Amino acid sequence: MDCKPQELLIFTIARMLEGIDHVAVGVSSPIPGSAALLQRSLSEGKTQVTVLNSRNLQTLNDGAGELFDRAAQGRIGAFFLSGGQIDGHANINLVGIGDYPRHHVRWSGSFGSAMLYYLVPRVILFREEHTRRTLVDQVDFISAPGTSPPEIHRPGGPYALVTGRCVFMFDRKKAHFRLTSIHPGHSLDEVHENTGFAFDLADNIVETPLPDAPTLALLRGPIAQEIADPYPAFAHQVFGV
Amino acid sequence: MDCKPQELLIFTIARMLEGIDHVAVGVSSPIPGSAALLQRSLSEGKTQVTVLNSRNLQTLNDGAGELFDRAAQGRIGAFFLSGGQIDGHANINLVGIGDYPRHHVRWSGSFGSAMLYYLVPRVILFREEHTRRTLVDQVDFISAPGTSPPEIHRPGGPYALVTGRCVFMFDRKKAHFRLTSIHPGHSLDEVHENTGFAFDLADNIVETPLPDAPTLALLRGPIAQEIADPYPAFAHQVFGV
Amino acid sequence: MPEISVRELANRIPDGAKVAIPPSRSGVALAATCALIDRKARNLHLIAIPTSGIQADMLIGAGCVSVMECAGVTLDEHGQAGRFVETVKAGSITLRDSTCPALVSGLQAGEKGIPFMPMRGLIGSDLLKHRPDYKVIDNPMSDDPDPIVLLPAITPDIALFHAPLADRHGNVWIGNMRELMTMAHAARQTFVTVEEITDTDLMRDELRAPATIPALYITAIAHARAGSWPLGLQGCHDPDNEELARYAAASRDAESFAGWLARTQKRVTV
Amino acid sequence: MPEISVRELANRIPDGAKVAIPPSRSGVALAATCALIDRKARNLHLIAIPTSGIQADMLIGAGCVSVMECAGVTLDEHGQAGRFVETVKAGSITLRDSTCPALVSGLQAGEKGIPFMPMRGLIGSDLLKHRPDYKVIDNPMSDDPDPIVLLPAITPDIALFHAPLADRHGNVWIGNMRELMTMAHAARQTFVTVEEITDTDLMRDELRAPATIPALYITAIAHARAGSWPLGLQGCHDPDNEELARYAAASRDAESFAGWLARTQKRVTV
Repeated sequence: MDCKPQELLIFTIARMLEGIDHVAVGVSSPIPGSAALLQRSLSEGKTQVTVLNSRNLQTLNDGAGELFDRAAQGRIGAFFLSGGQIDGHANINLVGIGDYPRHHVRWSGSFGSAMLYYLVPRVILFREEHTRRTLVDQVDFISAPGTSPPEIHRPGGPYALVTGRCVFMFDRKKAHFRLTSIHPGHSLDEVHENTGFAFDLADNIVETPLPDAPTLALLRGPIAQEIADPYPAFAHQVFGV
Repeated sequence: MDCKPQELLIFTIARMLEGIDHVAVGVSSPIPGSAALLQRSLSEGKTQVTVLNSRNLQTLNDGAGELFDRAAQGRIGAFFLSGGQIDGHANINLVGIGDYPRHHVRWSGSFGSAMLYYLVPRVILFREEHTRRTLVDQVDFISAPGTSPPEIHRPGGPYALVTGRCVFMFDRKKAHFRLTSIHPGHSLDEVHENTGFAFDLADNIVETPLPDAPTLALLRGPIAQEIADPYPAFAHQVFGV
Repeated sequence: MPEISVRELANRIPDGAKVAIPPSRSGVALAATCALIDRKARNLHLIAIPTSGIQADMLIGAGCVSVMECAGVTLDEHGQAGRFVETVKAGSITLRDSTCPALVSGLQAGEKGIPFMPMRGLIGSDLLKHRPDYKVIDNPMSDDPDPIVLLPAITPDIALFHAPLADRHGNVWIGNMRELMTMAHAARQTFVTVEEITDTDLMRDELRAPATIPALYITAIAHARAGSWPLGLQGCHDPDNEELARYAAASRDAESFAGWLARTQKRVTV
Repeated sequence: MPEISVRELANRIPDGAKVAIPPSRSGVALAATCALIDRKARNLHLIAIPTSGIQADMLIGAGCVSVMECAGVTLDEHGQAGRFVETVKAGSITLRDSTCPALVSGLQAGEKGIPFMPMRGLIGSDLLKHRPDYKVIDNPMSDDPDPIVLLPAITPDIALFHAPLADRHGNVWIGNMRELMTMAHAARQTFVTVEEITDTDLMRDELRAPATIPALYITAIAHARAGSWPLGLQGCHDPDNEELARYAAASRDAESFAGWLARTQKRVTV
């Protein structure tokens, strides 16, 4: 069975959610959302999932603050963030390029990152575009820092960075990424060439594993239907539903 | 028409609520509650009333904190407090007599007084029993103080003290009560004899005015019906409804 | 959703737990309270949000409570809470007196996972003198001196209450009793008794969903019809004022209280 | 309850007002927004609770806004908010960038009448560097060093939103959009457009009352069917995604935006 790049990413992220009680998925996150739903199914419902702005995949009913309260209560085990820029210390920039506030490129804004990145134990950074434009040596604006000094209350932070080319795991003590797997069809040279920050190499860099046939069938069947609730266009484009 | 003592108290308190947009009435307050409803009627609805623990006279639906939030938002113009002891500086004691915590007399507790007394502009103290036991020189425990130093944020505080014998107005600058009216059938000597704190005398101490016949009819008719919602036993006992 | 018996629910509230309980008008789990007394619960730290009545009085009278945190314990129109008053006077429980909005704000801080919440008032009150955990700071937002009280977050081990309706997924409908939502959010575990259990998914019911606590916050539910008797439950049943008056009379001394309790334990199915 | 026209409602929001607006999924008053643009409102200080989309973009594009306080402005799946981005890059509005929970917490402080609310996070972010009104203190509840951010209370002059249903008394039913309740509590005045007005008293309707904003908090209501078009309204109508895509395309330059606005102003009855 031929596995699409999006399917590989979904499977890769889903494997990072093992053992998590409750995963929350923010806006504009169809691939992480699919991954969370896949993990929910693989765990037979042990992993609970909340997908923002869905009809049937969310349980928030106490206003715009409830998601953040849940994170602060320690009820959210994993969350996803991205960045217009992400740097080698896992700092993320959702604001713009150039000098604040008159950036020459301006994005939407920092949303919940400047709180969730600190409080959710396992934050998975996801950015499909893996170029020197997105993965930079130093972000122009820190929406949320990758690490904090020890006196800062920070039970959470970055766990991994998943891109269209590879997977980096994050070492919080060293504040450094470590390349652990490269997606099929991509190479270490290509990763080096397209990454603007320095990173470590795992002792044993593997090819990112593909989902097996039953998992792929699960993904293309029930999960595709579920993700069509918040992301109909994505479900149509990737899974044809 | 013969005016009952409770009716006089209701009318007396109602007159103190003139011009108030929103009056809140706490628990165990049938006479202040009746006064608020009378003023609502006399003002043709300009004075709004919230009576805690009623079915139809309250509009709280955001939890146990909403009343206090409203007070802090400046939405409540008048409120009522009482005290097991009230002293000459308008300090109130809702906790007990003797040394805390092993009082020899213990009451229910301070409820919302330690916040509402500071924030509601016109707090009317009401204690029907006017004796040296209730009106004391100094309370044994300050549930909430009558006045605060100037650096304390305190837009609210005591306005008057209404008892079964008389009306005292409170002078916040002097932190002192001033006797302004004595109820029919009571005397200045009697007030002196039964008051445990020193107080000033108004230049012109009057007899507390009785309600006129239409007001009394209003009270015994529609207001009696309304107060039977939160206080059925009181409405039955005083108004026979 | 684990649906359990009232007895099992009481068994899962351990001795020494910090238990948040609602005011007398907001879904008091009295059948579960009887079961707690029956299982001889000990050293409970009760936190009234923000006041209590017969529930705290019963638990105190039965020797289940070591710490009582509240803005008031009263039997309302039925008078004083006799066991509370006697026990406080005897000094045999630790009392943490406060004021209603401080308990609510502390719980909201717990809900928000923040260490404290500021509140106006309290300064100059003897309540503050006896609460070393309440701190006074100078408001950092003000240019002028502006002392303000900070209340520590309240994070109950357990929230315990009675509600009108739950569904098979474990969602609980609370109507207007919004404080129950805050309690469930702030507590580590939430145990609920309910009048009824429905097959409808309450979170998908447009009219009930906004007043429904999502199953995520609920640890377990027990079915207990009239589970707040003799107190009432908004929209379900009125208080049994005759029984409450009998309780108020009985609570005045230990012996009458014991008699009332024995009769009631027999009557309340757990 | 004063029931007024959408035009009159817009007239009562003065130039320079601090106006709180909800996120794109929660009752955005777009008919009223058109009326605001039509009356040439100026120098509005918009506070998104906590993000905005087409509403802020339209008001910014039409020159109505001088200060924008938000955690993000986006047209979601339709892409960037073109007028917002261009105006920020041109430096012609004052931007107060923040993060979602900070805006919600600030509003909750406004609701509670307290001067500030603490929040975890933010320290080490450049957001904090550009917000001198956010203060860092050492947590007074902690024995160890524990820096924490204090957010000043947000007290909007006006809350503006669209809801499914109001009654003749001025009570407004908001369903699951609870942030609208907080907005109404915190704001000095609250203006609401609604899909429908009912003769039933919503506060006496057991099922709707828990999700109803009491009339006490509502300044005025205007009837505006499809008043959030082209955005949707939970339980009432879906977003008009084709029109939103047209808007997203138009918002990329000033001229197309002006064209879209002219067409829309004609279509939206105010």
